[in-house]
Amino acid sequence: MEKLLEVKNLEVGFQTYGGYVQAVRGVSFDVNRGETLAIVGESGSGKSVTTQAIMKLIPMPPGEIRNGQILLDGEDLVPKTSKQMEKILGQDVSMIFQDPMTSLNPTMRVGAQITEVILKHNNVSKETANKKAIELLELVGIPRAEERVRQYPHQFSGGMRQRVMIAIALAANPKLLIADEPTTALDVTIQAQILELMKSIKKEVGSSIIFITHDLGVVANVADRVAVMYAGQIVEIGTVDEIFYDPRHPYTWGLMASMPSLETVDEGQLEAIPGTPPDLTNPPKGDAFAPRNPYALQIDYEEEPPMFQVSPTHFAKTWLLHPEAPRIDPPEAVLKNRRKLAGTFEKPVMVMEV
Amino acid sequence: ACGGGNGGGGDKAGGNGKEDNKKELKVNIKTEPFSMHPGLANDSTSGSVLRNTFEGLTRINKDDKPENAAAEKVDVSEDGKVYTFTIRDHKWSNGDPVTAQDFEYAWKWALDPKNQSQYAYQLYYLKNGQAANEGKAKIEDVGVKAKDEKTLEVTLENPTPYFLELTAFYTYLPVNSKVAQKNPNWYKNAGEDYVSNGPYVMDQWEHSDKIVLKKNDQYWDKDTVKLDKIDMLMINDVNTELSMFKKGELDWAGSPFSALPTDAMESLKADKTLNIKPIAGVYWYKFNTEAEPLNNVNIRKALAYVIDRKSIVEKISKGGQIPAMAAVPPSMFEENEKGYFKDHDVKTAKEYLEKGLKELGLKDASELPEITISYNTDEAHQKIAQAIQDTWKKELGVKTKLGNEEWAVYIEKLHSGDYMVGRMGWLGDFNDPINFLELFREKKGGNNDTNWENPEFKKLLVDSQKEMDPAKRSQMLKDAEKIFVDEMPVAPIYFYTNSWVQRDNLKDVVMSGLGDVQLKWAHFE
Amino acid sequence: MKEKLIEVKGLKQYFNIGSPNEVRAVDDVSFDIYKGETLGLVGESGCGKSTTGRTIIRLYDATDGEVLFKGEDVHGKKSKKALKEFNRKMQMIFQDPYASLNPRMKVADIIAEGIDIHGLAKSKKERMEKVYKLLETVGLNREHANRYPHEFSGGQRQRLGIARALAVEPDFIIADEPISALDVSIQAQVVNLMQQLQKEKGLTYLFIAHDLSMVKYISDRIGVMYFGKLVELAPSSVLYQKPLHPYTQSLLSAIPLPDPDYERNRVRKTYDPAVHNYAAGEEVKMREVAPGHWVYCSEKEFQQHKATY
Amino acid sequence: MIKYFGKRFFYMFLSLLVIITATFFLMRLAPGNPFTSEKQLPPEIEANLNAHYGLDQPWYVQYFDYLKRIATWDFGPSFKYKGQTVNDIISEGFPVSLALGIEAIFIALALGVLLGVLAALYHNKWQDYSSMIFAVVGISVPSFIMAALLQYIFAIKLQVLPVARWDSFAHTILPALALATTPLAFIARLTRSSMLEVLSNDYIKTAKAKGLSRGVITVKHAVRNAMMPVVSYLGPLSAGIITGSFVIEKIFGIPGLGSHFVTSIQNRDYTVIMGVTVFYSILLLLSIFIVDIIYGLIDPRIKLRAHKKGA
Amino acid sequence: MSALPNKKDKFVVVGSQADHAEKINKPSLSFWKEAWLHFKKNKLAMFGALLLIVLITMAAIGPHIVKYDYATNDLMNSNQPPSKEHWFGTDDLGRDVFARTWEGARISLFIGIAAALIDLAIGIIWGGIAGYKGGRVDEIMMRIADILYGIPNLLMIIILMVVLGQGLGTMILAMTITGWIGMARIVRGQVLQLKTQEFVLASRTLGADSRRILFKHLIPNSMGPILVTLTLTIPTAIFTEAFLSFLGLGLNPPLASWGTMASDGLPALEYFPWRLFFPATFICLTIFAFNVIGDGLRDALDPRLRK
Ligand SMILES: Nc1ncnc2c1ncn2[C@@H]1O[C@H](COP(=O)(O)OP(=O)(O)OP(=O)(O)O)[C@@H](O)[C@H]1O
Ligand SMILES: Nc1ncnc2c1ncn2[C@@H]1O[C@H](COP(=O)(O)OP(=O)(O)OP(=O)(O)O)[C@@H](O)[C@H]1O
Ligand SMILES: [Mg+2]
Ligand SMILES: [Mg+2]
Repeated sequence: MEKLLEVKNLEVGFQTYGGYVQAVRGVSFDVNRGETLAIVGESGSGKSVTTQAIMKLIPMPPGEIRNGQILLDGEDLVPKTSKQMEKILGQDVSMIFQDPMTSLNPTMRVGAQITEVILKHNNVSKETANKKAIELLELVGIPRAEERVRQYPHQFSGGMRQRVMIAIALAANPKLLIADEPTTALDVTIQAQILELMKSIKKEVGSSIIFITHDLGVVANVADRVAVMYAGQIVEIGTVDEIFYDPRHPYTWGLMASMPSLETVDEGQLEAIPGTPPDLTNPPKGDAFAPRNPYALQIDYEEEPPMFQVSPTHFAKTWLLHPEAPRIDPPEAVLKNRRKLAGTFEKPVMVMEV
Repeated sequence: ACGGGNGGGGDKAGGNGKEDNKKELKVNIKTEPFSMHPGLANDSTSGSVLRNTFEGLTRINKDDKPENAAAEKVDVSEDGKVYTFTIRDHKWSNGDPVTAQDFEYAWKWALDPKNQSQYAYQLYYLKNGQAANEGKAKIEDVGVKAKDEKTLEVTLENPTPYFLELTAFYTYLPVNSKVAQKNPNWYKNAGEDYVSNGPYVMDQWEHSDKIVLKKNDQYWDKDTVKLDKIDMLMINDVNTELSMFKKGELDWAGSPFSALPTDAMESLKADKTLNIKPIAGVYWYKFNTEAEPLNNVNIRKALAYVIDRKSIVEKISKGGQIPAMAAVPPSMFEENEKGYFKDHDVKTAKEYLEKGLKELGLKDASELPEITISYNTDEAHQKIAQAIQDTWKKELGVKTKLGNEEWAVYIEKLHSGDYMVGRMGWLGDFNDPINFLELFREKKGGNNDTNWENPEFKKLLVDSQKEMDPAKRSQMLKDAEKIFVDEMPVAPIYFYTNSWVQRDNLKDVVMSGLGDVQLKWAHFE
Repeated sequence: MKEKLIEVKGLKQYFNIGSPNEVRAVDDVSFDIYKGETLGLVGESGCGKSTTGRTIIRLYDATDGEVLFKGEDVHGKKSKKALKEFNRKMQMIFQDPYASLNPRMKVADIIAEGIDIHGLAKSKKERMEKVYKLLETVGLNREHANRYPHEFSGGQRQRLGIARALAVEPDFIIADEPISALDVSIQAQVVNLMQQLQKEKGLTYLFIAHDLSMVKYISDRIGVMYFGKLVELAPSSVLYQKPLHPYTQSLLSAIPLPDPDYERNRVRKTYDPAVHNYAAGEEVKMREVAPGHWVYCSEKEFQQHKATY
Repeated sequence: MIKYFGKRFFYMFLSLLVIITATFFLMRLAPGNPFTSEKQLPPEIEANLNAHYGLDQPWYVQYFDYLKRIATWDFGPSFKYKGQTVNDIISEGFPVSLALGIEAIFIALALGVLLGVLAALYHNKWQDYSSMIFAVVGISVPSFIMAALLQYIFAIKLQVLPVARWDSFAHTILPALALATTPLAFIARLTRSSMLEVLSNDYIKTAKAKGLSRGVITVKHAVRNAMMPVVSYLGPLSAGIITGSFVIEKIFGIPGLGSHFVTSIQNRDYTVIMGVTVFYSILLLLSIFIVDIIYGLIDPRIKLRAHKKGA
Repeated sequence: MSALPNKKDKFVVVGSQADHAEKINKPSLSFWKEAWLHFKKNKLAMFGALLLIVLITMAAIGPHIVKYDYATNDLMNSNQPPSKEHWFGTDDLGRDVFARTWEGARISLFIGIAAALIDLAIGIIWGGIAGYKGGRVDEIMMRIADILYGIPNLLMIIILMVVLGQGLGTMILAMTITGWIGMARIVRGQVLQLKTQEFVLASRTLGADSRRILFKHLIPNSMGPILVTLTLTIPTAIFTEAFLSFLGLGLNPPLASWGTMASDGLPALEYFPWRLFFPATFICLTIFAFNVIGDGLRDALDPRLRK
């Protein structure tokens, strides 16, 4: 598979009154053409910042991309000016935001908000753009699109607005679509519709998608690969099966275990992850997750773990995979689903980079 | 700053000077006149315009004396009660001849109660004038009669020695009866129906903005009139006015149309551009002679004597005003320039104070009730009040407080006697001392305000009215004034002056002793 | 039979009555809550779950119907004192942990607000003791008493909200989506705490949520709401195994589960209210298909359900 | 919609009635009367005058007579300016004030929005600081001082513009500037803060993500949405400005309506006071109404409906 | 892998540090402390605050540090330019402008603060009740405010000054008679927004009465906008006072306020500029100070802008 996006050792920080927030601390991953990468993780773990860095939408100041490369089709976006980014945004990369209620300009007709992108990136006439906008609305399943283009966002329901957002994102046939919690604000039935829509569109248009969510159910539904973030780092990344059926990082375990599944009948307690996320103004020494990790090793408190590779596609950043680490079984809830997956290495291999 | 301002003005003036005979005059009359109907006008602004657009029976000439104008000839009866005017052969601006009927019509119109003339009382000298105006007599019975086209017979209530002065006053101006009867609204705007018989006619009247006069081709003495056009602007702010003058946008700034900013006086004096002329007017402090402790004449005298008038006129009003130690302006009684007592006479004042205190049974001035000095809202009044307050406190130890009211409130307060000490300015309507004494004739007289009354004083005034010998009459009035100053129901502060600046080459603007200006003879050199 | 703590009978809550945009947020809903149980309430956004909860606790005055708490009408006329007493016995936990704590008050004052209002502490010291105890009950410590809400994480805040509710020692707690705004990893903390408290203090919960897996986990019985109406009510496992109302079925089929294989094969059912095809005049109401399993249906549907149960 | 307008007009009418009533009685409470002059009128004359203008009638008769007259848009004669009616005064003064006001509003709006937008776009940079210092200085200088200073500098010292009066376009520049300063500064600040708020909205992020240029985002997405507070400020402001400013008119000798506000009260020219007040209030109420309509035009979310009046 | 040093002993499970996990590391910052931190960063606002402190200090001590009294005339020394004797020169009655300036500062600041506080009190009560009660009550109360707002402000002030006579009290009354409306609207808007917030509902479910909710929850949380409005009301009042002085409706002399001094000095601009310069400068500086402080507060108190 061909790599569309490569993020290498990305570091993003914010200068705030409380100090310097190291929001993203050395994140590396890649996205292949036509695939969906889901990013999960706690609130504040740096999911949005990572993706906004890709689009260079981080407000600078107070933000800054301190380090790293963002290669889109081999071209580094980091040094680009905002003028140069204009050509890429909307055209090569586009984005859908969490809250459909506020992401559309309330005083502009829906149609105009779509045609705007088309006109910016394609050399077409207004009528063509209009036609395209109607087509797009039809594509995302909005009935009576010819009338709807002339309406304002407040005349649309939440789910419809999110569809409009998707239409906008798709308007210039982007290679990469970033969806930052596109369904969190919607209720389940509408969420299901939007997810289905995105999957079908991916098939049709062939874009790659980065999908941010903290709902593991959604991840299981949409993702080809999953990256788990914690405290500004990717702690585990692998295919969706690898993450769900053979997770290796204790934080991923915690996530899995804290969710009851519909089948769970037992009346026992849920496995909660105790404590609160670390303060990113001065991240703890060693493994940031250690203080909340029931399986934390002594070394976790002293040294940051390296990345270990468990399969060609599966990496995890925990000392537990070190050959010298004691063998530890994941919690019951994870064990229950664990499968032996093809391609898993005999022994994890320590790597420096993904 | 002064030099620069002057330089700017000079440049412009020079520029204007080049066109040899400039025929346009620009003055500022400050505000919209209340009315351009001679019978309705009741303010000096209206007067300033009317005086130049209409021709009365007489006109105050360059020597400050009434001379025949619309009247060619005046005959006075033996008893001084019947005046017969022969109207000059001349025309209204629309070509109609000016007739005796026009005068009769105008005066009766003003006296007719249904016409609401606020200045109708100026015509009360006519026989039955007051009665008619109050609805107690028929208008037909008023003592004015057009014997024929050219003869006007006027019968007076009393012999009035200054009647010819009065006929120059604007309430006595004629109105074209033909036009006025046809169009009762003739006076509301400039236009065809706004006809007058004076040196100029009103060409344009943009309310609250400007009035434009142009030379009247029908004027009987039109050869004397040199100016073609007079712009009378209405700019309320005196600083703006002066700035415009300095920049050459006006040819005249200051009195009588408007005023000069006091703060500018020193610099104007230094440039020697300031003109000053005493006029018939006095600025005084009225005492409410029924209010404790002002009911005591010695206290009143103490307060009056101690005032430092020289400082006030030199440092506050700055317009060359004359310290007033008498009631009647020096333009009428020359010797009043010195007055009846010494200015800022602290020693005498203290003596009077002692005496007054004793009479009141008080030991010390600090025991006197606090005196409130009232004035109507105005910077100059306020400053003078502060200065007097300061002097009273410093020299006499009298406690005072200031209270100001807006004009309409203030005047009512004064008229109703609801005050202790209050400032007032009094300007003569005609050139006669009676103007300044008459108002104190009766306690209940509308403008007395002081609650002061003196039978002797009253008798002298009443008698003077009938006295046909000017010298005797003058003496009687002087005697009255003496009583007045002795009783001190008012403390005179200063006699008014007109102060103004004008283009150097503007000549023959005639200013009467009353301070009025006539532009009939005005011209640029 | 268990003791009924709450009886909701024909509850209606309309907004903007009489105006063109009248909203029938709750439209003739009836159910009971037994002492010591947790009743879950699910449904899509805007179906009236919160309104039901808020009307029960008197934040809104019911348009119609009644709510009995221990047999006493909540909405009936009451003296101030009785009202206060009632306010003590019934409490609420809110959805948004950020909006539900007054940002200008210290944690101690937030938690003690109920204590102050009801005069439950005789001295300052006793008040603080209570606050400390409550903080410890919800797994926080005394030092937190002097801090401000914004210094806490979402999960901690939600626990503060619980502590505040517990301060007046209520019998019944309405939890309006207490975990929807929280991270998955934190949700469990709160749910665990709520369950633990229920056991310890014998609390009764009305648990509102749209995350069905969590609802199922915590509830004894579940009610499903659709457009202001309760359409199905059943013990939780029964509801998941035998959903009868088509809307319940659709809702269940829409929930994504954290299992990729399951997700790949999931078929979503859509709900179209037209399927009922109710005839005019047909009486549609809650009927008990099986013991404890109520469905909103017509007589015809009822027979069908019974037949296939 | 019709119901909405009906209700709005009813409230406007009610407000107007209250305003008229309040002014009517306040005015009568004020000591002094229109006929006071330095030389007191004989009482008979004064009574006569009072009778002529109906001032001798009981208050309720006067009040209802006045209401009746206003209903026919007849404000009556001026008590002071003989021969002029209040309608005359308004119809002569208002066009001048209106022209000056429009010029000032134009200046204030154009420059104010420009400064505000600049400041917001360059938040916390020198552009922001200098615009805001400019704005604060504009707000800090009382208009009478500003007017006098402008006049002094440009007309007297530099001699580039006329000192005063209302003649050519050159004459309008200084007064319009003086009149515009304060609103300009207010608009700049309003624009800035509402721009900042708008810029932090998600849809601006969306627009950026579309690859739109900064200019397009600013103009098409931000400014329009940021105009709401400006529009609502503009309503009452324009009513105030187009009816003239006493200060500016006095200092620049402009024959506008503004000077009548103050002088009519000082003159106790009852009919003029009432007329000017009613006229101003109508303008004010209308402008507030128009603002609400403009609101609806700018923001399609706001529906003009009878039962939900925008706060 | 072999690069790894032997750390065998480190690879033992020690588990989580639950204690540590619930700890809040950041120092406790109250809302106001944090706001202060933000405010401090705003140089302009800090400058304004400093300026205000200086002005207030001078108002307190200024009149005492010169030997001249603000009211004593000295006609012989009128209109003296600034000198060693008279630091700010003298006015046309020879009074020391320095002494008058600081005496005027007292009055102007007093007027400003008094008017603002009265606005605050009425505004909070009116707006708070209207917003909290809502519905009919709100409609009626706001209608009344609207109508008052419709009355031309200036006209009202002038008429009041005329009816009641001039003076400090009347002036403050005249300013506040419609001045509170702005505040009431702000408070109402805030209350409307806040009253549906969950923390208010929480308080209601706890049985709190309206008073408690209004004064414990709603008003404290509206403090930001209220404070900002307050800092902007003060300059408005100072301004209005100056304007009234210009109309000749100012205070009774010899009392000095900056407004009366400035309008006194205005005609002297060309000749004795110091008479205008000092009061005008201090009016501007004060208004400037309050404005930048207000702006600073707005930024510091608005969590949205703070983020
Ligand atoms: N503009 C900013 N200024 C300062 N800090 C910021 C800014 N934006 C983000 N951060 C910080 O960066 C960190 C990561 O934030 P981010 O928004 O990426 O989290 P997230 O994983 O998307 O969380 P969520 O699930 O809540 O959206 C957080 O600690 C946040 O406080
Ligand atoms: N105070 C109110 N005034 C008018 N309408 C209201 C009010 N409160 C709620 N509604 C309406 O009542 C309906 C039900 O709202 P409710 O908040 O109970 O839904 P919900 O099921 O809790 O939804 P969510 O899952 O989004 O919280 C909605 O359509 C809502 O718009
Ligand atoms: Mg995010
Ligand atoms: Mg809800």
